[in-house]
Amino acid sequence: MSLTFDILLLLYLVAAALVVAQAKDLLAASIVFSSYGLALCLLWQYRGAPDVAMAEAAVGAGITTVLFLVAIGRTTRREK
Amino acid sequence: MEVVDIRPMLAPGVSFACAAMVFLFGRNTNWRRFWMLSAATIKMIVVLSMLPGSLRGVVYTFDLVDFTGGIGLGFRADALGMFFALVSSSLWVATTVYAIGYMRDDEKRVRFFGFFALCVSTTVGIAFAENLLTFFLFYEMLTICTYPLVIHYETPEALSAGRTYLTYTLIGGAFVLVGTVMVHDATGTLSLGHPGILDASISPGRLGVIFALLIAGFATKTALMPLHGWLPRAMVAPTPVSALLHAVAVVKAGAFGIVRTVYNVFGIELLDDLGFALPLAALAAVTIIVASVIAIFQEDLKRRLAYSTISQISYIVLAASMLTPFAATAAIVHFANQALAKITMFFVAGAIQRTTGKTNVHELAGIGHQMPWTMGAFTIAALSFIGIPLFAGFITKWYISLGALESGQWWFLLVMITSSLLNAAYFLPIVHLAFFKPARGDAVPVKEARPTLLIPTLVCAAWVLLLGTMSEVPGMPFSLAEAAVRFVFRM
Amino acid sequence: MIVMLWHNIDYVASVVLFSIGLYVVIAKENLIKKFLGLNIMETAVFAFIIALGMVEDGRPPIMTGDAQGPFASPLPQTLVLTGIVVAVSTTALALTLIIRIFRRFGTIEANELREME
Amino acid sequence: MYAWPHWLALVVMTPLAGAALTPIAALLDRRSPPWWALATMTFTSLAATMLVLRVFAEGPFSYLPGGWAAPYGVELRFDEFSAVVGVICLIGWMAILFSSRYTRSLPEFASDRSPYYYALLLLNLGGMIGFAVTGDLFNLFVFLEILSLSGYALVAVGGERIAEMAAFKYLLMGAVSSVLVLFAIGFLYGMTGTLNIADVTARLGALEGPTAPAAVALALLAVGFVTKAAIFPLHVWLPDAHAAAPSPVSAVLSGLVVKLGVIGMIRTYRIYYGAGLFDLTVLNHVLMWLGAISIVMGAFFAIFQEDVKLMLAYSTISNIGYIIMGLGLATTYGVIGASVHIFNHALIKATLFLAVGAIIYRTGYRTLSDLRGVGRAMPLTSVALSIGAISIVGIPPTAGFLCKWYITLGAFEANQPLFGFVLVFGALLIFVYYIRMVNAFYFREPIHAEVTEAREVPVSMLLPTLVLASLCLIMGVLGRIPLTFIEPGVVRLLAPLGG
Repeated sequence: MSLTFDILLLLYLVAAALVVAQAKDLLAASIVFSSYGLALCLLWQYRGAPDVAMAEAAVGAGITTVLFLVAIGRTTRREK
Repeated sequence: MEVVDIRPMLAPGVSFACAAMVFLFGRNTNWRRFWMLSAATIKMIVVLSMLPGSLRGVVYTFDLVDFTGGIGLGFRADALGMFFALVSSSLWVATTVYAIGYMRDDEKRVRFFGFFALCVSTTVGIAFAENLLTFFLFYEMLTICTYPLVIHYETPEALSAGRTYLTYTLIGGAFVLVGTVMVHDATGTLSLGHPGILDASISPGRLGVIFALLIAGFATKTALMPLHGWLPRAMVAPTPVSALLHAVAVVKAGAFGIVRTVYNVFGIELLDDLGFALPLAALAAVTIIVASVIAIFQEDLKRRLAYSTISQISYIVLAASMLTPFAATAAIVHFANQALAKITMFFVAGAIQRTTGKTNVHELAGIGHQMPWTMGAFTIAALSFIGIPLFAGFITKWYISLGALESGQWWFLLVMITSSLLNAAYFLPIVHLAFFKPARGDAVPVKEARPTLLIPTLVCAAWVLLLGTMSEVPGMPFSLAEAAVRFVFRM
Repeated sequence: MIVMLWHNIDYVASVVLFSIGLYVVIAKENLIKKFLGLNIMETAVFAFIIALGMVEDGRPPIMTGDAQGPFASPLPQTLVLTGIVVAVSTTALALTLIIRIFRRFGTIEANELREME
Repeated sequence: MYAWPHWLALVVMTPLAGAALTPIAALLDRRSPPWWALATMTFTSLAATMLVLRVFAEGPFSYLPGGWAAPYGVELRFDEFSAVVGVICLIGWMAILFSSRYTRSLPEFASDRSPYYYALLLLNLGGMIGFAVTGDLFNLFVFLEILSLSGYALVAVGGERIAEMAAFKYLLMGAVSSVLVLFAIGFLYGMTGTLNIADVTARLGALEGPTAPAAVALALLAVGFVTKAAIFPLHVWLPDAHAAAPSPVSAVLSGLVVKLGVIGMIRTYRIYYGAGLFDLTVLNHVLMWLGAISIVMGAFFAIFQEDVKLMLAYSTISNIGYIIMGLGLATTYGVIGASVHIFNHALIKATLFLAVGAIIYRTGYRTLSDLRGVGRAMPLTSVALSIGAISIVGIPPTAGFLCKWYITLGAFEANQPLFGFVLVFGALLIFVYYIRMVNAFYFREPIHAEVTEAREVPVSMLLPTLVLASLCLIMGVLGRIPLTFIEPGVVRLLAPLGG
């Protein structure tokens, strides 16, 4: 696992987190958050924690995102 | 000789139970009176039953509960406590009778009499407290129980006076509590059964803080200047409550706290070495003079009496802080002398108000012809305060003067003389007005107060005379005071 | 200093992510946004703990007959697994509450809700 | 006697299993959940009694479920502070009994929610018990989350208008503090390679190299647990949450759940005092000041509350301030007083919330002015309330007195007389607002017909209130027992300080 790849992945995580923080559209924020979860999952796979990576993929990126989508659907999409 | 006996606890306990009964059955007039009078008389009987033993030098103790390591609740009837308990419980009987007459038609009688009965049981609790914690507990309960009495009429003025009263006394109580904790921290005990539990091994700075805290805490209730602000305002309360505040319980409890602090917490020798007593004496002397001067200018009779109380109660503090046996005797007997004379005066003021509706001094012209017995009692009390021989107040002043000579502080004598003159200046005009000035308008026929008001007044006035003339008779409370002094000075 | 940071790049990233998450939780008014932020905080902590358990060229700590070390430490991984489950339940509960708040008050902006109280 | 430690596993597992089975019990009989929950807690209490008796007789002991050696396996450890389990069982039992009638009066509490209510309550209690007895940081976190999550849900369960907002606020701050604790656990793991508290302590003590990460972990733990304990200025979630929850839940939350934050602080201290890595004077001073500010601010806000439950909630902040200050004083007296106040305040606050709950149940009002004169209509409940009030002020001979006395003594022992003053004046402020309450309840004329016509509540609500109130008195008179009980634990905790 090359260091470059590590750095790219981590940079992506930070960038995704910033997008989640600043996006006014909650739907977009949730989707970016989902991709953030998948990137984390990838990272942990390389860190020798495949079981945690799987859990994160299923629960963190999957279920959590679905929950957010449902909540946004029932409330409002725009952040004021 | 110490004897384990339940009576020191029984005395406050019984009247607690009776007070509860007043709350429960108070709606029925007869039951209420029954429980009121039982509370007062049973307690007096319990206290009196210990008197013979006490005169023989027996100390009754009873430890209720010991939580841990010197913290507990206990009762102890030593000579000093017995003296205070005797004064307050016997006066209580008189006050109860008077209050029943005075509050006959009041709407909130149940609450009034319930708390009234509670007050005196807490006072006896203070008198018999074995340690500072028990003392503090009853001391705070007294504050709480008197609050509903002060605000009894629930007018805005009364409510505000009540708030002032609570603010002063609760903050004072907090000082006492901090002081108590510091005493425990320093010595590991809180017992009041010794002539001084603190000793010189504790740093003087710390002792100074403890002394300041305890004295400041007790002085708020004693209404020592400059902490007297609540007392004149609390005059909005009904007259029996004023009697309670000024003579029987509240200010007395504060003064008793100071006496306990000086004699039982610090002890004579330690305080003498430290020299803390002199500032206290000076403060008391200033209070005596200044309060008297203010009293002269009060037009309202009850307010004039209030300032007179501030002045008179400070005699106890002054005498206690002189640290000599004669002065100590004066401090203790003054509990009785001040209480009897002052309660007489308040009874008179209340009787006048109830019978004629007059509250101002200048309205009293000629009232001596209308209510001769009542005003006669007032005259006796006034002469006692001025310090005329044969009246109770003379004893106090005599012993304080002896104490002043004993300690070599000649200026105390000056204070005594000045205060006597000032006392004369604010009491004698009233007597003069009452007897030697014609009543304005038509001549009024003799119309005394109703018996329930008059009889307690006369009884108290008679006691003022008795204490003044027969104090040396064996078996009179005077010998109790002497026993207390012997204990304190380890004689 | 730079070298030290370089060697601990995972930790640095975790702390950065954690701060971003904390910022969102504190500064954003939208309740859903707050919870996105909280999730970022949580994942940052997970990443941190996983990085702790990392052994240079370690294998997954899965026991098979002929497995040979070095293994990544199993303990932090179980901790993180639990954490993930907890995080998702917290989120579920929070979002339920948010939906109910929206139904009652018609808004999920914290500042507007404060005014309504 | 090796059967003893199994009780330790049982005391944790029983409520959790009971919670899982509650919905099934509800399927069999719709009205069974409260009784099922009561049965579960009865059994748990039995186990807890055994454990407390044992720790009293023999001192702390541990249990290793699964038989793994300490550093790898899970360790349950029962020491003097774990005895809070006894109080948890007691108050939990009373709260469940109280709930059986009370929940029927809640406005939006449909009967089909009942199984979930009891399941959550059992989960909450089980989480607290687990938190109190766990010997490793992993389970510490797990149980912390169980009790917090169920706590958030319980606040919302009554369904009043304000409850959801309150629950959300509580959830947000609670979740953040949990993450902080997890972060700190990660740090500690990274430095020591173990999660067992005893091992962490030992290895941290032998640590070579920079100590900064340990300090960061300490700061994170302190902030996390202080938030859970609702110390000023991190208390903002508490008043609304405790006031909006149904009264029996308030009793559990205010009496117990916030205390677990304090227990967490004690566990943290155990690690750091034991490791002796660095001087904790700074942290102690911070805690003392925060405690002092909490005492004063909590009491001050309480004075101006009209809503009785809000008043009680603020008074909790004030009293937790006492406990935290006692811990911060780090003297034997101070810490003993603080530890015992954990137990006693739980009893007192539960009494107060149950009594107020009973009054709200009968009258439907909850502000002081609406409840005027209720003391005469509901004498027994009001007596319980008054006993609770004088206990919380700390008037002897009630439960609140001795611990406050000890904390104050601790302040003088630590040469911090200023804090002694704060403690006493805090008690004075508390006194003032309880006087307000008693005054309104007894000495004012009622203004609502509901208040004059109110009767005593049914036995299932009256009994828990009165039992707890009498315990407030008994614990006061027998105050020596908890003090001597906790003392060895405190001495062991403070031993590394050389005191």
